Amino acid sequence: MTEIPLTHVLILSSLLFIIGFVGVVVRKNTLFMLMSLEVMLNAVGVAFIGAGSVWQEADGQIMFMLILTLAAAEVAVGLALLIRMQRRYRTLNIDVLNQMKG
Amino acid sequence: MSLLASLPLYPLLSFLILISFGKRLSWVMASWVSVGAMAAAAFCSMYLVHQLSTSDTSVITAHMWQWFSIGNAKVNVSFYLDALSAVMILVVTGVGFLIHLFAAIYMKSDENFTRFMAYMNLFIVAMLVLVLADNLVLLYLGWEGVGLCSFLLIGFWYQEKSNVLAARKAFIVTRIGDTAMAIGLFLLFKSLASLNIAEINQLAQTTISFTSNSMNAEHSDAYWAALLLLGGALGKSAQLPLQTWLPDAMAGPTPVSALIHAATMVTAGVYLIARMNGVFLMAPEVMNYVAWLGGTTLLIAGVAALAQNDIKRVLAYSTMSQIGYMMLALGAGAWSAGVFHLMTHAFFKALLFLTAGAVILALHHQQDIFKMGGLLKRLPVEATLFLVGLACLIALPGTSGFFSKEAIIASLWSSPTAGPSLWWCAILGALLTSIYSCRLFFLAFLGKARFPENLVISDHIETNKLLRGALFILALLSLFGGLVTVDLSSLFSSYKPSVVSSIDSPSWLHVVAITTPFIGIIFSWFYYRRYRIVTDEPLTVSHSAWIVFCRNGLGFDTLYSRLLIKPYCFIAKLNKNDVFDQILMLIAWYVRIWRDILSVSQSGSLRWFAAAFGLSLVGLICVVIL
Amino acid sequence: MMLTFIIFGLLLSGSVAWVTDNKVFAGIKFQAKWVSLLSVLALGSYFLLLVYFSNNNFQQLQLFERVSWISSLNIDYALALDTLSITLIVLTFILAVVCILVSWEEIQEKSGFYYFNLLATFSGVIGVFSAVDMFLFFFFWEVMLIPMTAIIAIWGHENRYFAAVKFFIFTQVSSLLMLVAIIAMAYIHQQQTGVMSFYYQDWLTLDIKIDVAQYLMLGFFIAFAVKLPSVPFHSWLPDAHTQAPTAGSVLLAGILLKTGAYGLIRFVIFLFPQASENFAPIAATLAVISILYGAKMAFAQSDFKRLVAYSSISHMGFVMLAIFSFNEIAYQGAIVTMVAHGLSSAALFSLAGMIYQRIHSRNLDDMGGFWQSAPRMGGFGLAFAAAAFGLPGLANFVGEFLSLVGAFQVFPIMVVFASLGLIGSAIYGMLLFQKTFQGVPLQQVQDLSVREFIICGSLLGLLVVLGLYPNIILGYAFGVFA
Amino acid sequence: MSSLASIEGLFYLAATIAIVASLKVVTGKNTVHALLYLVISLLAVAVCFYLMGAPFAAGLEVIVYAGAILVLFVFAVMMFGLGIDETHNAPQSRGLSLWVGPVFLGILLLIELIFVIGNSDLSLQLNNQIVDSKEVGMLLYGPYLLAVEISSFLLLAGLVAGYHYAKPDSRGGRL
Amino acid sequence: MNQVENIVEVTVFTAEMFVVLSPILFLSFGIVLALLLIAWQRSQKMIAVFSQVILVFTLLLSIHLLSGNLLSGEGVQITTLLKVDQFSYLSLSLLCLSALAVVSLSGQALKSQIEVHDEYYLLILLVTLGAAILVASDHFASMFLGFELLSISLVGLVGYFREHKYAVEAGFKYLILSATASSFMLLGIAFIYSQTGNLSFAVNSAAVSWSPVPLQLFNSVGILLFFSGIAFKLSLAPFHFWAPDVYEGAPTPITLLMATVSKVAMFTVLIKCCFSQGYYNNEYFIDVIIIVALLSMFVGNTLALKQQNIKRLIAYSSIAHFGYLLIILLISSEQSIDFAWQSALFYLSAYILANISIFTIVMAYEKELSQNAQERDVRIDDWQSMFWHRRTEAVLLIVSILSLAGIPLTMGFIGKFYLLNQAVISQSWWLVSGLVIGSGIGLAYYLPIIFTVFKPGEKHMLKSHHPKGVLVASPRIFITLLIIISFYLGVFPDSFSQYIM
Repeated sequence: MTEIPLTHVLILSSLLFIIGFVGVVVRKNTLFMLMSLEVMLNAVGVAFIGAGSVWQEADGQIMFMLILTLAAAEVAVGLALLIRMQRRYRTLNIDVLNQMKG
Repeated sequence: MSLLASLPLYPLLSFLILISFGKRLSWVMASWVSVGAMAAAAFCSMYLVHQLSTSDTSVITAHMWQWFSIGNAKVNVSFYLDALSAVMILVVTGVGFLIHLFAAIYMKSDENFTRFMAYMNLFIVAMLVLVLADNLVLLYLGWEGVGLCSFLLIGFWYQEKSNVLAARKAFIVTRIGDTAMAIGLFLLFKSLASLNIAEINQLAQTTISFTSNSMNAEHSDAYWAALLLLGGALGKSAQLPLQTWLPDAMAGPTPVSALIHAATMVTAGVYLIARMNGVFLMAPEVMNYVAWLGGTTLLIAGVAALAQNDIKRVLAYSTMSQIGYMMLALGAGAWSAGVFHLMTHAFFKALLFLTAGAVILALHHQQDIFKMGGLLKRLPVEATLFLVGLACLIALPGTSGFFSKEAIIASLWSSPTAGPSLWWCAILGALLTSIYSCRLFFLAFLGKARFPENLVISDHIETNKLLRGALFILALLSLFGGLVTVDLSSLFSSYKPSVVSSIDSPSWLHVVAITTPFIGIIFSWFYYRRYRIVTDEPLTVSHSAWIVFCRNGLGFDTLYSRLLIKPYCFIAKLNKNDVFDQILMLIAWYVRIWRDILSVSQSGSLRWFAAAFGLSLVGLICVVIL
Repeated sequence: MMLTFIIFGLLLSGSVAWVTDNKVFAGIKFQAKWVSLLSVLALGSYFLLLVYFSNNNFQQLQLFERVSWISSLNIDYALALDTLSITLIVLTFILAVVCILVSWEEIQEKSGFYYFNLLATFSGVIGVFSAVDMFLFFFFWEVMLIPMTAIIAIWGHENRYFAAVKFFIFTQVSSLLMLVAIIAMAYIHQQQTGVMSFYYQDWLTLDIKIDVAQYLMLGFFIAFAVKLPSVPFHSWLPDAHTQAPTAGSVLLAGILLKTGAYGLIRFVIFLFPQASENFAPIAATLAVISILYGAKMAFAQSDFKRLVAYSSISHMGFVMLAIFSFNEIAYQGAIVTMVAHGLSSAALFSLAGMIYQRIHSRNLDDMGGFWQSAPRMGGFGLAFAAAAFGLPGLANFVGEFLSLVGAFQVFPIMVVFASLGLIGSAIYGMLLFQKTFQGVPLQQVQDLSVREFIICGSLLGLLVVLGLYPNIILGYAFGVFA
Repeated sequence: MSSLASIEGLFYLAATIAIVASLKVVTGKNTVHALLYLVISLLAVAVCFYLMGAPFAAGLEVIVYAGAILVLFVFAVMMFGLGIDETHNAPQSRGLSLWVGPVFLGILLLIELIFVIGNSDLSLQLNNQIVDSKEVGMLLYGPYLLAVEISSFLLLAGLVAGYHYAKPDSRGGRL
Repeated sequence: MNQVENIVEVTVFTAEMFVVLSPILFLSFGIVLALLLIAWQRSQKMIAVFSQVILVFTLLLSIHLLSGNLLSGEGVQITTLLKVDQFSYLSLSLLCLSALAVVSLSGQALKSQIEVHDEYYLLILLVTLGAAILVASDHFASMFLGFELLSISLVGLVGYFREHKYAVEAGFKYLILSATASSFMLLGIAFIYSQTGNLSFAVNSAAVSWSPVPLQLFNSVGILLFFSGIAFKLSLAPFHFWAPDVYEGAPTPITLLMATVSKVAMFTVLIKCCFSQGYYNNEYFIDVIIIVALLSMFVGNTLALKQQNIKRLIAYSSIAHFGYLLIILLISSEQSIDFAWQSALFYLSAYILANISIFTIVMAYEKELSQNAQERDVRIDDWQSMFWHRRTEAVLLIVSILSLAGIPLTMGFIGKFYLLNQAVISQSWWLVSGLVIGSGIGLAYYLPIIFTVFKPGEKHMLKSHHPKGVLVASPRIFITLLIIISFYLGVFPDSFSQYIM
């Protein structure tokens, strides 16, 4: 009965997604990168929930939960690495991490 | 094994012996082997000719084995002796024998004596194969063989650069002719489906497709075939435009010049045309070309001979002009006259060369006639012999040269393919001949001795008998060789009736022809007075541009080197490292460029990687959308 | 079974030679070369006996083995012989002996592995000449390359790595094209008969639409034209020949180039008669260009081996011209030229090797006047140069003459141009001979040793015999085309 | 009717809030502020979930995402004093030049996505039948049982890896 | 309610399912046991042996299942998430083999560290589990979970030597980028789901085939996004940028792990997805595949030129190899699916074998380097004159390089031959030409390696060491075994391809 078309949900999710992606690309601070990743994942969650409610199935929500799990694991590892980096380089600037090239 | 088949074997055997034992053979051994082999060959060939003349069959053949077969046409290694080849083998073996004899003494002191004799023998083998071959491929074998031998012998003293170059030049220039000839063979085979000489001569008359020009081409196959064969002939016998190698070929030892570049090899072209008369008769235009080429060559050579200082070069140019006469004869359809002149010329030119050789030897390898003079007193015998030779060359009446040359000149006027203009050429040539002969004789033998007085004329007592023996025989031959008139007219078929014309020759021709040499002699008697009389004013070699131009063979060498050699070398050097290779290497270069570009993209910056991810997605989505 | 025995016998004896070179056998010197020489001789004679006593004339392909190999794609291990392949295999054995003899002194270190590679190459070549399953053919075609490349890369001269890579890449890429064509053929066979087949005889029965056949033929043609080589794919050859050790050059020029010609005859012509006939003018033009271009390039070189390499290009041009003129005479010429060029180029390369061993240079400017100190070598040098520019009486002349006569029936004008190659060959041949053996003697070299004399002598003997009595080959190998 | 309208209105409102908040996250200078914005956007998204008929998901979003994961962030930030983004006032990151490229790229990508979504005229409407936690549970512990197991392994992996990175350097270990 | 009903009857685990799933179950139990073991006693040797044992058993189980007739035909569906057939278990056994190799190679790489490395083995097992789930998955959810399990644990491994100078960098690069990639992939899955309303591989094909074109466009973009995630893991150009850096930064055995296990698993699941969903009918997708394949062939081969560091070189060459492998996806019809599988598996096994062999050598040299107190990667010129001093290793190296280059006598050639067959049959001439040119360029860096091995020179390495491990009873025998296998399968591929069929 609600008149929210799926396209709008998808557009919303892609908007959020792109914002997150731009964040990943543009931010030099590792912490912000991780946050942007969270934004991206969250956006995907929106899409899933929307689709799920279109098809009246719980699969969408389950996928969202799985994504949640992923997010948790990823953040755990990511933060650990970030701490490691902080210890090692005394900075979070991602651009110091470009010794390997060619 | 028939006698004919065994004919080339003697020199071949001696060649093998000499090559395999090499320096280990003493001079005596070596000369016995080689000269003995030649003697055997000469004897055997005389016997064969005797057989031929007595037996009723006009032809003796000897079939060895089948070489290979082109399609259905068989190419055999088999010999074919008729009157024409009989004359040739007589000349080759006979004169060859004498020259071997001479050479054995002449080259005695050379360290590579055996090698020299071996080459000479090998040459005789090749020459015999050439003249005896019953098919063109075998003839081509001999043809190339003599070429190779001449190359080896010109470059015999291979340590001087000039000799090496002369040898290379000789080989390559003749090779050009040979290639033309080879193409001629292809054409002949294509149109006549055979390479057997007798068959071809016979088929050429009968096959219509061969002689008639097909509608699209304006020339018949016969025309092209004859032309191409002519190319071969021109190359071998140093006619225009391939004549330039012969003068340089004088770099070889004198016997070589006598044997190869006077008596035998250079006349192979004449032999070829005479052999293939069947084909040539089918192409009158070509015969006309032959005549004209011969005529021009004899004039040019005569002019060039007038300006030479080197005794051998004079003789070389005279050889060219004499062969020009032969060509003229062939072109005029006077086959037997041409061949006759070939024979006589072989005799007296060999004589001249050998005598010159003796003189040169006596003067310790002095060849410049301006450094000779007054030798008449010093070397009377050689002088007389030389005089005899010159007499034949000038064709004073009674000498062999007289008969042959007269026969040629007589046949010219009325010939449908020659004509008066060429007759005048011949006369003019005769005039030139006598003039340069006189000049040569005056300079060399009369006048003041211009070589250092203290130079002792070396006089090998022990060998001179042999040496002079050979010369004497040659002298006799060249004096009286003209009496044995060879009439080969039975061999040669006559013109197509279409081209036969009846120009009757006026009566005064003979008078003019006979008197011409005397006019020349008288003229030069006065003109070259300075050379003749003993005076004290020094004799200077004139360096006027005209003289030098003539001396260099009328600038053909420079012309060719400008036109052909320089460009070829230039292109070759220009493209020394292979343009195709460069092009293919461009690909590698291109890939390398790409590698550098791409490796820039591997900047190692994480943010760039993420951006690249998005970028590539943008691109791919574009692909999907579009 | 016998053929397999020969192929793998070579490989096996190669490995034996390798083993014998090991420290364990350090006591005995020169094990490896003896092993390989003897085995090659033995297997060669075995092969001759095999052919001689087999009860059929090999006019048609005579099947020896056919065992299923890769059943999922219906690929067999199938070997067969006919007179053409027999001729070439015999040539291979002859040159094998030559190769081993020329490397007798030259290869001192790592000789065991060297001889292994040598013999491996031979077995690969013999496989190529006898395989009738196309996959197997390709297999051998590639296998033959690997040890060859190793020979160039390990025992070659200063610039060997580049040369080896170039050689390998050229042949590899081109042969991949061929592989694609092969697969396509098999697939077509599947479409027509329902079953995939790589068997040569099966393919002969296929009828392929001409437009498809064009492309497939091109796939084969390029591979073989690179191997032949023909302009413009030739540029690997000068480097490879120049950089390879003597035996390597002999092998390349003598045998490997022939595999290209063999492929052209057996596959391009026989499988795609129509397509290749349409293609003939282009191929013939390429051939003529190769003849002239090779001759010209040879003249420009100052490196002995490079010169000979370019001359090979020119000679193989004659073969290609002959092959593509669809004419029995020309085919005969092609075969004779193949054999003759195999012998003469082998001879010239071994001569180059001998000179290199004496003066340690391949540069013609460092040579000159060797005749004075080494007359025997000079004589042979002259003879081989003469063979190179096709002196009648030596084998090359017969081949080139027949090729040209045959081709003249079809492409008169092109043959006229091709004949200019005769002049060119004379020029570079004379250049080679005179620069090496004539002129002012720069240094004294010692004359041929007995071993070298045997090599040169036997090669020259073969050349002369074939030159004066070519029917040995003509009568035999020609049956294929009848 | 109005209520329905209000539902939609609410949805779009929440959506805008989420977008703006996430923009602030991405552009923020101060880490803590950024985190708070992230929380806000998550909450807004949770509202969207609710309106899209997924109350359970909305709850999870609030509890787990905003509650747990972000707390992890905050914890890290507090613990290691990463309060302010020191890269932000690093000289090379001054000005918009840094932003132009990526933003352009993002816009491009966005345009494409929206184009695709728009052209694909999905005539599908969300219907507000609520997919409640029971269904989710049935499905989750029915067919998706293995998924649960696997995700436990996933968490384990994250745990181990995190532990490995986070544990103090081994003394005397060379390299 | 009846929905619930059928859910219930779906969830029933039959005994058959347990049997079929046993390798994966065993693996996961093994992981739990490993945890317990660690809790009980921390001993590196023990855990190493234990994990090897687990892998061996998993391998044996899967082989046993393959030999049995349970998997014959369609394969077995296990709930909605997993579906195993012979192909998936074949690749599973390949995975176990390579994991085994990695574990046995790791032995001496870890010696350089003092602490006890139990989590290392744990993570490797987890990676293997993720890979196993991937190859077995028949559902986007399980596929995504396997994907993440793989990547998260790989992140742990990539930066494993924390103090190593590149560890953090490699770890971060891998973490961030793979997270980005997986979120893109998820977005794609969301698109697909929102259009088809189903997350299972099997069903969607119908939905796609009838859907009108604009929908298909939308769907294709979804597929593309989904594909981009996998392409990232397969490091296909243009998603390849991370690969060389991460490969270089990671510990050498882990590089091998990434080059083999993760790639093989990813490719298997890609094939599964594409074939069961019939993407080969979707012309948009075909275009994308062709472009990506061509790019990968070209970029991989080109960048590998002049590359001195072995690990980077392997990274680039593997980019190219998976570019070749994409040919598999372009099958013309359902009939050729089996043949496509066969070709893919053959090529993959050739690839795995070659990589394992190369890394065996690399480890041996790395060990010596560390003994000479040089902490750096092995460079190509370290291998100079190997052939004359360490014959067997050199031969192994040469064989595997040739196999990578696809030269006959080696497995790689047969694999390439299969691929070419595929390409010709599906008449994708672009890819054929790409393959030809690519392998042409490839030779330009494969051959120099071989030549370096042949180069004469002093043996600058003191004594030859070989990796230790349970599998490697005696290194020489192990190496010789590898040589023999690669030759044997290169000459008699039937013996293996029969087995695949």
